[in-house]
Amino acid sequence: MLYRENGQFKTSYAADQQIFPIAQDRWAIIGILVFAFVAVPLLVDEYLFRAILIPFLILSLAALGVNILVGYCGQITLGAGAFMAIGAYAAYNFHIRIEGMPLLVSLLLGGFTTAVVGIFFGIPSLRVRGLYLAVATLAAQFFTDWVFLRIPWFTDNSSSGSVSVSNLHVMGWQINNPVSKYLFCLGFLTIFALLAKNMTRSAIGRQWMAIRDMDVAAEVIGIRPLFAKLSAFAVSSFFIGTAGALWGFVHLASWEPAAFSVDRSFQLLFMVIIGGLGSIMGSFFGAAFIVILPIALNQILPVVGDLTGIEISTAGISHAELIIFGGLIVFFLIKEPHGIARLWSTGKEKLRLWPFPH
Amino acid sequence: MSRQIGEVILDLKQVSLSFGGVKALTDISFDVREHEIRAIIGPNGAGKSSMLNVINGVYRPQLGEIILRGQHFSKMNPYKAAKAGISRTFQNIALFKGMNVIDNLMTGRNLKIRSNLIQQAFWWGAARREELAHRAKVEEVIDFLEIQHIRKTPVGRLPYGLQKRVDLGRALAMEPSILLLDEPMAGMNVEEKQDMCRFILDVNDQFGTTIVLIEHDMAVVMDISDRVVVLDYGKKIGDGEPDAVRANPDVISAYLGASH
Amino acid sequence: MGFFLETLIGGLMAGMLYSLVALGFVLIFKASGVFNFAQGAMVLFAALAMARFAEWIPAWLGLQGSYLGTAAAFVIAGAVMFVVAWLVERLVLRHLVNQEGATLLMATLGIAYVLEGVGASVFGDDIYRINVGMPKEPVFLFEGIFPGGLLINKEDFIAALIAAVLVGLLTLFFQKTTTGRALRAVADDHQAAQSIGIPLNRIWVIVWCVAGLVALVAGVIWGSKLGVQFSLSTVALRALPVVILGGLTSIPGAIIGGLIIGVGEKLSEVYLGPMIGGGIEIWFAYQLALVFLLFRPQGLFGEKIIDRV
Amino acid sequence: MPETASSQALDTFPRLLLNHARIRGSKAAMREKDLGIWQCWTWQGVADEVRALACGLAEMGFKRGENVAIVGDNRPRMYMMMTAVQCLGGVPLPLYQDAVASEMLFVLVDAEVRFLFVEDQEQVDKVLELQEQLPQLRHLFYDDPRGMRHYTQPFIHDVRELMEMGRLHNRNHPDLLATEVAAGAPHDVSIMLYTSGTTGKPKGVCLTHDAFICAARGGVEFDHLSEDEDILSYLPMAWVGDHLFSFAQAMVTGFTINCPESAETVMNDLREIGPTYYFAPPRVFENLLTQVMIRMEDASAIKQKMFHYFMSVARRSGAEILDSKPVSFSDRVLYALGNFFVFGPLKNVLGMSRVRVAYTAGAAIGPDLFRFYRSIGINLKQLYGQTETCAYVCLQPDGEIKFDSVGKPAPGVEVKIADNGEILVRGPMLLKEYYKRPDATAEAINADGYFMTGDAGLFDDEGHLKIIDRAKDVGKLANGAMFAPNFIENKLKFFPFVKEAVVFGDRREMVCAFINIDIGAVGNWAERRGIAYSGYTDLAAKPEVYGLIQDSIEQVNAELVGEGPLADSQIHRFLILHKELDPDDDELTRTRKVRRGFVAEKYGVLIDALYGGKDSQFIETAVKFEDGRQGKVAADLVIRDLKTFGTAGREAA
Repeated sequence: MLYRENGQFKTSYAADQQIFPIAQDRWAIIGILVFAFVAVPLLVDEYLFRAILIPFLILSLAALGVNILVGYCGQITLGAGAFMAIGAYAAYNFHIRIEGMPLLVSLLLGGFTTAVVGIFFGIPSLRVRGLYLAVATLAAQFFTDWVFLRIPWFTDNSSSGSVSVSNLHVMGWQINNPVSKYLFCLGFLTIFALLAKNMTRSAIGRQWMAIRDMDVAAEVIGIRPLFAKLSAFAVSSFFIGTAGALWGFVHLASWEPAAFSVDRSFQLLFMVIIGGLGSIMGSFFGAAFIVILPIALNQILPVVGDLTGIEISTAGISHAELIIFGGLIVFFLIKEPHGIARLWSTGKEKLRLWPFPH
Repeated sequence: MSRQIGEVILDLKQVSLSFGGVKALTDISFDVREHEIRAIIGPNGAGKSSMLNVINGVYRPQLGEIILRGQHFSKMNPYKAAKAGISRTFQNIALFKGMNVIDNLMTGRNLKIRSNLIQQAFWWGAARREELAHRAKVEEVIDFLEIQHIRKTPVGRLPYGLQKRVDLGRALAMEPSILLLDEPMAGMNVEEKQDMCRFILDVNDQFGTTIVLIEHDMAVVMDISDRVVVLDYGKKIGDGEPDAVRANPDVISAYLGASH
Repeated sequence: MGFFLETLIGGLMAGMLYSLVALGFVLIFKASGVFNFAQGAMVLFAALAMARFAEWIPAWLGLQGSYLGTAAAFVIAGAVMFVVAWLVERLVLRHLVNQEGATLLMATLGIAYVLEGVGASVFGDDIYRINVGMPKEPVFLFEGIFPGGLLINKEDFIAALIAAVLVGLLTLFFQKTTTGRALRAVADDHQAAQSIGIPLNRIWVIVWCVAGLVALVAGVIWGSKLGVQFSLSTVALRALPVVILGGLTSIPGAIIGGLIIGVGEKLSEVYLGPMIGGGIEIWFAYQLALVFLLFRPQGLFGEKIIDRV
Repeated sequence: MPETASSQALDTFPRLLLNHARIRGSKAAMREKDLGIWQCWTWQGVADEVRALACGLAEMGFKRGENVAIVGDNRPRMYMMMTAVQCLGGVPLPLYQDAVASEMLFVLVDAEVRFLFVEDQEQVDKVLELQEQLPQLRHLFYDDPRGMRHYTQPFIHDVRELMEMGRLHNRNHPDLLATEVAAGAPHDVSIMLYTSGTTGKPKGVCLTHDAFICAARGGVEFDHLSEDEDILSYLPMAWVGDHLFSFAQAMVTGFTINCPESAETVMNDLREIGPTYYFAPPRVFENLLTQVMIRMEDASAIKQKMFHYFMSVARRSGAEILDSKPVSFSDRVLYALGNFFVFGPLKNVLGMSRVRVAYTAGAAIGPDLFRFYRSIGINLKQLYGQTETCAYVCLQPDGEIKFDSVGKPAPGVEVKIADNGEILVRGPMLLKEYYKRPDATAEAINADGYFMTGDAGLFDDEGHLKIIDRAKDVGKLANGAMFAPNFIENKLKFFPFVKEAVVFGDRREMVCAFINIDIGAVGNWAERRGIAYSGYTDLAAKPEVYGLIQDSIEQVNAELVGEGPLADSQIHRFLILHKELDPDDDELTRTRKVRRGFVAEKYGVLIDALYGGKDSQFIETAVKFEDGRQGKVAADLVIRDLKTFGTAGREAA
């Protein structure tokens, strides 16, 4: 309905293969970016930054990583939380143990360390598939949980087991208030999303998808499963690790291993499945859904309780949240197993073909 | 015909393959000459697909060796085979369902990609140049196979006949010197078969590609192939030019026995 | 030596319980391709039901300290689990036929959340005790052979016994009865099974009922040992490496895998623990399974996958 | 002033081309969708390739005044070849690419073609089929090398070879082209187009540079076209309409022509290019509308409601808004809403968002169809013209659109109506002659220099020309009343269910009709009613379909009552033919006009049955299938009587 594509013909492959080949989409994305970078910092209050926007940005980044592995390369992982933890603790150790380490470098080194560990934990994927692999990745989860809980070196021998960072700044820019934290994370996410998109539309992305869709055929045309799978593990872990570092440094500031438990792994997997496997856009949708849903329920349930005259205790609300959350997930999987991204793309297709139905 | 059938380019020597005691191929030898169209025929379960799988290393034979352009391989693997210029299509279409036609064909260019992951992530320099250059190559294949109207359609949405064509396209995108076709015309209607025949002949003719082909339709096989090898229960029962094979009593009895 | 045997036997007894829970996983996976992450929540839910009914029923009926109350509570908790199984099939599974493994796995996580939420709101979220009259005192065996004898926990012993009996019964059930055969047919080929008239939906209800029953028994045993609380649902995650080790589709694999993991866990805790720090049983089983997988990707008894192209 | 001098010199197409290369050398002249993207040629690029082609031809021994046949789909190089030939003072002769070999033979022999440029292997094969009968053929060039590797005949060349040769030649004789272009004159023949001719052999219409440039300039000024227009060139190059719009007008203004990738992708290519200037015969517009309606049937109820509501708003006020006529404020608001929700998106999916001017010609267009496009804001207009007049006689001026007229005489054109009702035209755009047919030329152009169009028409009060029929087809019924078969047939064809109609009545006591149903529209209608059918013949014989057609014809009868002298032409009896009329069976011309005489002769039995009062008639017909096989179609055709209306009611009113 909003699309006017006549006259948008492509005279070069470069134009045809750009990320947003349709002009209207390009304008929309520019609009969204301007809104996110300029309007949001002016309009939004601190609570929203802290409770929704910053978690959303960081978890989107992590979900991007999970989506690269699960959605694009077809390797199920239940250890994403562990990789976030590795990223966070690695960045922490680089940050405190090396004098004058710049924040950006610490965060990225956190990501790199995670990528290396990710390759290691990806090795089983060369032998095992599907759900077997899922369980194998749980091994990573439980192992790292234990490592950061029990080996004091990683937590700088902190007596409480919790670590903290403070006084964050990048080239003189203090990252100490919600707006600066938000902008910092948004910058990360924008760049990483662009990198992810580029990879998925290049040779490496096609290798991942080929392995996902039909591994035997992929081998026959000369794709090495070893490289394709391990590179997916590496890139995915890099993203997740960086997200973990941001989560620890920027969002939490002080944290303990429980922040990256198996529940976090499940949560990330939820995001990509509900958002849409194999879709960059889906990672954002999924993250938004999972971040906002509990908060929305938390706000709505007491209101519903008041309206119906049923007294709901705080515990009651948290139980109801669990039920509704679980129920919605099941409902979603039944109604749209390909995720919100699929809804989005069919919607877009409909808009392009409007008023025709197909 | 101007194409010259050349020397032996692929030679299989006494290949035997079994799965947990079940013999799929027994002591099979045959050769393929450069630029020829070589057909493998035989009743269902004769081991034809296994033969192709041995040639490009999906299956590892227990005995025997493969000589490819004078190089001896006791064990082939798919990557080595692809590197050596062998590509193939699949009996039950093994396209990448989550991608569109262009991307499926682009995967065929994989071995020719030189840029690294970092360059690709930034869509920069060599990565971008390569991507565009390979797209141009892929478009040539699209043009060749006359599938322009579906180039951006996800392959899962295509009808069967077109999927088969895209499968061939992916193999062609590799610019192979040897092309293995596993029942390229199975399940097609007459018109689609004619098209596919034309494409196979054109590939052989224009690019000089050596073709090893499994096909059920005897009329097609006799029509387009230079030499035919006949398998039955994993054993070779005939080998030669189409007319000779047609006259071979073993072949006749195997075929009559199988189809009547 | 005696200490080693003690540990070994302890491991075997704990492993028997793992086998039981693993059996629940395997049955569901075989019959419907669902990797049931809700197994842990089911254990918690069943234990909660048992614990609370065991409190409530005597209070309602005025039976004090009678085994009758406990038995009634067990029966009712079992019935509740059957209802859960029926609801799961009705509301979830039948709508997700032919979906991918990851989607189904996520759905069971959703079910797990619902079960935890419902369990907590209906039965409460405190720590409860289950007392089914299990003897707590230790016994000493083979005092003649080893100095000081072997110390065996009687409670563990009885639990293992119960688990073993149940495992045996289930195995018999699936090898010998018509339903069992139908189930195996379904596991081999959904469509073929359906085409010869095996009602898929009913099979699913049955396996989920069995899984519910397994969860109840496991819940009661673990509950009486550790108390009924939220962490019970994570204990069941410990059974996951068992299925991986044994092969997702193999019943004997689940049993033997359970024993191996049980023993491995205990031995590692005792012998490796002091060296590298405590609490390693959390991940040890997983690493064991992982290393194992590298050599036999299909598990101990799983079928080898041959790629056909 | 030198500028005036140079603009005066822009009187042949080669000079126009060189001028474009000079003043807008880097602007896109041609695009072709090929290998997935729109490959571009700038005017400079075109000029260079034309130079190479022309020099190549010269090297090959091409002589001034020779005819070069060009056969193929619309491809840039095909258009370039035309100019290249013109540069050397030759005459390009485009042929219909779907013509069978035997049809091509006559033209190739008649025009003594020595040089032939074809698109691909398919066309080469056709020519090779005729090789024996073409002793004069010297060189055959092809554009697409696919499948041509094994054609070893020495006279067959890749056009790239020709261009290579040309480039070499150009290096040795750099002045040749300039000299040749300078030698050209505006009154030279610039193109020869064969008219399909409803009777007799085709005739080569020779049109000069001057004629086409005048026609093109007239149209360009009339519609204020600029160099920024984009047009999609997909109609046969042998058709005068394509030559005027895609070649002559582009050459005059310097706008861009765009060639689609293949026949299957035309709709998609149209969407991508989004032409600003669009030309199509009515049948294309008709098919598009049918598609729109069929696709909307699948839409959800709410969307359908919305669609139909806004379409009714558009019918009420859309055409008026387009013509800047006064419209109530509320209708303007509703139309704006409709434009957002329906018309705009609809134009987008049809590829017409950017269309400023669209023309249709070649056959009458139904008022409903015409109104539909205008009401959604597409400035669709009709023009009237013939091959002999460069498709340029009358145009509808903006804001003065009448659905049943073809507009006013175009700038520079004189139109008058002869006593017998025939339309006569005079002007610079007239043909020079029929090739080697002075007799036919003399017959067509009268002593005063008027060309006799052969169409019957009349001017209305505001000076708009209204076409009734072919002059020679206008006959008389037995009672002396006027009988204009095409007029009636067109009325019938305006119904979506009627594909073709042939009516008979000249010198007979009543009018009867053959009908071809539209298999798409009727098939869809039948499916929605659960009527099963196996094919055209079966569907055509269904009583339900007969009922459907009967209703339509009776509606036409009711309309005819109001058409004055034509009131007696109401249709009394009809039948639905068992096969579709087909150019391959010679029943239609290549432009899909009915060959009335041939049809009457072929189906004489059926006419006898219609007038003999029979209820049914058996018939067996030989048909040619697409692959060249012969077959037979037989059926027992039902004949139905129709309701006719007296003129009494009208008199009473």
